[in-house]
Amino acid sequence: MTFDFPILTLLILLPLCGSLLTLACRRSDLAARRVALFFALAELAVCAWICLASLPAAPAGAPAGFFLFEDAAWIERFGIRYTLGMDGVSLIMVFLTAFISAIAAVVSWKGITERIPLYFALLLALEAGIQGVFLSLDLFLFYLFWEAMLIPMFFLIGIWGHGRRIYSAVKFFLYTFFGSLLMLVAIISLYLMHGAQSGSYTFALGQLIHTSVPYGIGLWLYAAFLFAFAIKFPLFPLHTWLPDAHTDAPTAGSVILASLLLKTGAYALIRFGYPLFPEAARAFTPLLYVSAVIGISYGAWVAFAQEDMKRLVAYSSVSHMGFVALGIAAWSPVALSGALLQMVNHGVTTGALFALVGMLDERTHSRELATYGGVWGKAPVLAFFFLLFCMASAGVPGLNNFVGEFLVLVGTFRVSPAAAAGAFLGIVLTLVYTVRLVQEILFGKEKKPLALADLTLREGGILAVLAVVDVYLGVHPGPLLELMKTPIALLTGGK
Amino acid sequence: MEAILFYLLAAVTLIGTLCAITARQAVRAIVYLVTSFFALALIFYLLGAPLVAAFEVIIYAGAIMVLFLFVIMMLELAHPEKLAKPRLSEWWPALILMLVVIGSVAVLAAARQPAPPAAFHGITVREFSVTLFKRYGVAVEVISMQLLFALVGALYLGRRR
Amino acid sequence: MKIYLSLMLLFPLFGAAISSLFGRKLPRRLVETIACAAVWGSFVCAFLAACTYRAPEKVTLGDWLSAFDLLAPLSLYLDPLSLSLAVMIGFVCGLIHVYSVFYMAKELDYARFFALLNLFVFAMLTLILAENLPLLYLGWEGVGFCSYLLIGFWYTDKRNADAGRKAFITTRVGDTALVIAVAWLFQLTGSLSITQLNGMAFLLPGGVITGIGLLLLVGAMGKSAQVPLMVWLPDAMAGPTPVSAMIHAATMVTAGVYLLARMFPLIGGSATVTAAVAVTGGVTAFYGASCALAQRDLKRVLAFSTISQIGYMMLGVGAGAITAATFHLLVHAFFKALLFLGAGCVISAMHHEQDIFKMGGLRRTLPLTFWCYLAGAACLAGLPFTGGFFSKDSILAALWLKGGGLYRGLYLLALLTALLTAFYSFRMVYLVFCGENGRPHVHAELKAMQWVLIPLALLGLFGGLLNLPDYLGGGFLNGFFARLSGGAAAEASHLEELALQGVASVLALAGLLAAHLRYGGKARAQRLKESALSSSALTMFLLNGWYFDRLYHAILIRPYQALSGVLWRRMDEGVIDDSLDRLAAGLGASGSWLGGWTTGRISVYIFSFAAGGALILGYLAWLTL
Amino acid sequence: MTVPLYHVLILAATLFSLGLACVVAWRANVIMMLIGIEIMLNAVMLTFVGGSAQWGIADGQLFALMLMALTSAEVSLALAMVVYLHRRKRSVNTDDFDSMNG
Repeated sequence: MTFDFPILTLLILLPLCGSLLTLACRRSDLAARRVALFFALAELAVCAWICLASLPAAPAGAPAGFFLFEDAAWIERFGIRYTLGMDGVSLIMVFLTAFISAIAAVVSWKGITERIPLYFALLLALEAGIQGVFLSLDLFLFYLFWEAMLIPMFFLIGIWGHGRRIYSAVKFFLYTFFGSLLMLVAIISLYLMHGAQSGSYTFALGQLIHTSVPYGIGLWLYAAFLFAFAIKFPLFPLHTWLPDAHTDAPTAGSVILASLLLKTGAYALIRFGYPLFPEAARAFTPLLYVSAVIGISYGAWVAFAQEDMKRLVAYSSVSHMGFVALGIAAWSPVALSGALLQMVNHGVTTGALFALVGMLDERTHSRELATYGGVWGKAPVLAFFFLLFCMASAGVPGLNNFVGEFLVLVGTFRVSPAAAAGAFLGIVLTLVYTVRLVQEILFGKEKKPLALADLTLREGGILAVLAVVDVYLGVHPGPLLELMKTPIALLTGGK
Repeated sequence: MEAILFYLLAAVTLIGTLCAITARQAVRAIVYLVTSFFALALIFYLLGAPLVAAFEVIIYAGAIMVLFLFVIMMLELAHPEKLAKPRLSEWWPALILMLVVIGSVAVLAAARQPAPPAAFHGITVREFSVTLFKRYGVAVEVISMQLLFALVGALYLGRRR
Repeated sequence: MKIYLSLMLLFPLFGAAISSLFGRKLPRRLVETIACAAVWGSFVCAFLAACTYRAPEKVTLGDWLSAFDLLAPLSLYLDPLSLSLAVMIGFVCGLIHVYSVFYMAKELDYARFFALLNLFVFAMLTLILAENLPLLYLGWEGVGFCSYLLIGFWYTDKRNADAGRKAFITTRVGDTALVIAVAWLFQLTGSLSITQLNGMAFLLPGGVITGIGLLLLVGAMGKSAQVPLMVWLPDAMAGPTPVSAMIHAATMVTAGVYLLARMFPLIGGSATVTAAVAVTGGVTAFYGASCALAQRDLKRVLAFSTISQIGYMMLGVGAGAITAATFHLLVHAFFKALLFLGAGCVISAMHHEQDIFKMGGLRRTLPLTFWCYLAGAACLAGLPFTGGFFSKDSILAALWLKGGGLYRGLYLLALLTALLTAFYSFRMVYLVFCGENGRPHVHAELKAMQWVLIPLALLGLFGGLLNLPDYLGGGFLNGFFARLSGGAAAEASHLEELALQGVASVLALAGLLAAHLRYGGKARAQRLKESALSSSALTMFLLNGWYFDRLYHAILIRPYQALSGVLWRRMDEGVIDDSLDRLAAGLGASGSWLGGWTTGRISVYIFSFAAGGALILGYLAWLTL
Repeated sequence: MTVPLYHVLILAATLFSLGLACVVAWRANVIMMLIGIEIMLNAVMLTFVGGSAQWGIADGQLFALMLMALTSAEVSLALAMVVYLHRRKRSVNTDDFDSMNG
């Protein structure tokens, strides 16, 4: 049974079409919302179908491990091809993208009151860009999507944000764009190098892998890649765009930023960085370790000092993504599984936390911790979810984050006990700031009377879905681990 | 003989120009300049370009300079007290630039001096015209268009509102 | 067996799920019934499992974590150790659930309470029954989480919530050591299964085992409130009394002891580890007992006594006497739950007054509570022939028999602690129950609550029957645990054993006598008067738990908070972000400086143009030169 | 022709730089600036003619002619503009016309 239907293209085009259609709904805001949600759900349905359909192990011409593959000539003069492929890892990320985007659409159902069609159009365009990043196997195509992703996000922050939104949007854009330009230079040099060696000028990942890069040059090229990815991650000294962007973005923007955009860096490092420059990557491993370990503790530590909920959660992202970086740096099967799992977990949990903070903000128009207190008595359902996601974020076993962190730590300890030992401190520090968050918001007495209604059905629905995913992944991560097994084995050369 | 004449004319040109650019009044400057252009026309003649020499006198010394004179008189700029003469300090950058340009060109031109032509002959008007209309026909057309545009532009700018 | 084990876990889990999800919609009686039924169902399963138990058994319920060679399925392991604890937990928790129904009768947020209580039972049983370390850790953190929320159950008071936070974070420090140990073990052996790891002890080098053992000890310190991570337990008394009884006396705090006992085949091989465990236990036992001497809050007395008693258990483990440690663990669970529940009755009757110097006269108004409480105190003090006497004595005997200077020293320390224990137990009894100046309020719930005490009192008093000394016919536990590695205790001659018990009973009676002299009869009134005055430095020292709280506050918490602010403001926003902002500002400034050349003056443009041309010319000339 | 091309070029360069100096120095008067431009253009014409004489090709002279045509167009427009600007600002000082300021 072969699949001639270009389902991967569909995954990218579906949100893009949705985006255009949403933009066309100038008359009715409700129609715009509905169209956007419809397309987001349709995307999710396609992803679900991919999961459920028993796809053949290897379609013709696909690299090992890929079960969906599309390849077409695009700009032949420069050897640029339209190559998309899906293996277990990208399926997970694509599914996460579709899921979180649908959630984001529902999250911003009420909160956005201006230029609604444009907002939802940008949201869907962003989804299309992210899907492209997760699917493309041609470096040029990848770069295209990588940059395309920035533009909607820039406008989402800049137009619908709060506070110093222009500053934050520009900061976000400049940071990531600077990194990407360095990556572009590296991509082009790699392209030229490969062309000079083999005579065929191509951007295809599958062929560029075989380029023999001199060690010294490889270091530079990998450094450029790593820099671009590390900014997205964000790794320790390159993280300062994140708190600003998160704080000033609209709720759904924060959700997508945390859940998806940060993942593209990690994903790209796994998909492109390591396979293209295995030796250089090994040389950079200590740096990555140090950065990850510092990031874990430092993010947690700084998060503790925050007064703004959103900023606190943003710094917690720095800490959590440190675990992902640690797992990738270890590059052992177990640690890498943990890193991938942690990407999903962080996406779901932190996304949920951002959504919750957004809901609180919508009700009281304050994100200061000092405003809150005793929310448990006022809004028990909200408090229940808040506690659940906080605990998930703190890595309480039985919920999802634990699984990822545990695998990362155990896997890393095997390879480099010293690096893992540094990260263990993060376990304590994470709890410290999480408990502070719970304490200040849920417990204690009301500091001043808050008009705090409990969750509406829509909000409750969002959180319930996320909570179910959280618990499910915490108790039964088997399917995900099974999906990523083959790709990881191929990547690491493990069993 | 011709050489001496050339150097004489060159001296006249340069002195005339120098006087022109340092003149106190715009009208005087124009008069000096006309003198200098006459000398230049003679140099053209010496260099075997009688046609260009003639045009130099007719168009430059005749038409263009007169145009300048008209404008100067029209704007009543002839009075010396109205002219803000450049101060000495403003001449310094100009002088430095001059030295650099002259020096560089001297060095560059000296570097590769072509051998003097074996047999020098002036270019006849016939030869000139054939080249102009045969090889550069299009350029002539373009230039004529340009003159037309200039005409229109000048009319537009000059109309009273 | 599989059905029993899975039901044992599922009952409380479902109870928790129902209470937490629908609890607020369901009628109160139903929620209470479900919660109690869940735990009793769990107990019945444990009991049936005990009846059908033949040999250690491993049951796999499903798949949890499996990534390449890392395998951590949902598998349970039933052996004498876990079985006896499971039965005890089911029974004690069941009783406490029933008690809570009455104790919390006025509480509006009953659904949350029972949901957490049930969830706790689930987590505790998971901890006990887990076959691999990650699953154990799940239970381990699960009980910590429930404890956190239950301590801060009355969250509107900031002090309660803070106490919960303190408990959660302090135990997390220990938990981290546990995770490190797990990671290390996985690195060394590639296995996470407890049974496999225990079987691999001989493969690992001694130094490594010492390291792992010490890490596990730190983990146990956190959970079991051992020095130096014990500061959270006294504060944890901020929770409702049944919670204190269940979590902070009977079950959760003994998890550390259980962990060390469980991993004993692995870590027992290292003399350093056992010595460290024993020293920790000895020091903690003494610390707890000394602090309990000066406490004024009834629940804090019990809390420090719990710390002290767990110290005894650790001593037992350190001496290699797993049976004795477990024996004491079981008996302690009964009598400490009894004491806490009794304290709950007292506090409830005294209008939530917890200061023992303000109580009195309850002997006559609450006779049932008094007698049960007395039984509990006798067990705690180790009066002869109570359960506590036999269990404590078996630990002391094991210490004595282990020999060597260190263990003999610890034995003496433990004896001193036993004396102190007897003293503060009866100090408490005298102050609370004797005298006249109490006006208790006996309500209907209180009467029901008292009945729960009776089975616990009986179990406490006759708990010794579980493991009688050899000269009285031998113990059941000894035989039961005999096949457990490390379970077989060293054999002592009957005479020696009698002598040791004699010493212990003399000390216990001496403590009783001292307490009677100081707090009994007329002296009591005198003490009450003194208590109103300012106390001595020593009393303050003991009352504040040797000022450990202040120490930690000064050396850990304050610097942490201060540094977090510094890191944020100075480091993150100051150095990292500001340098970039400065870079941006610099670029902007240079841009506008360059923009300044755009004066709009033609003369400037012309000059720049000419100068540029001249420069190019000059450069060309320079090239030719 | 007895004069070496070198000397012609030197003359042209001197003439050119005089024109340049005029343009740079006379910022206060547009008319003088335009005069400077004329001088420079004449220098260029001299170069063309000199080259034409050197190699005996008509093209150089031809370009001189074209330059002349171009100049007349330029001058007519420029002077018209000067008149126009003077009418607006009553000034011929170039520094007064700075509306292109960034």
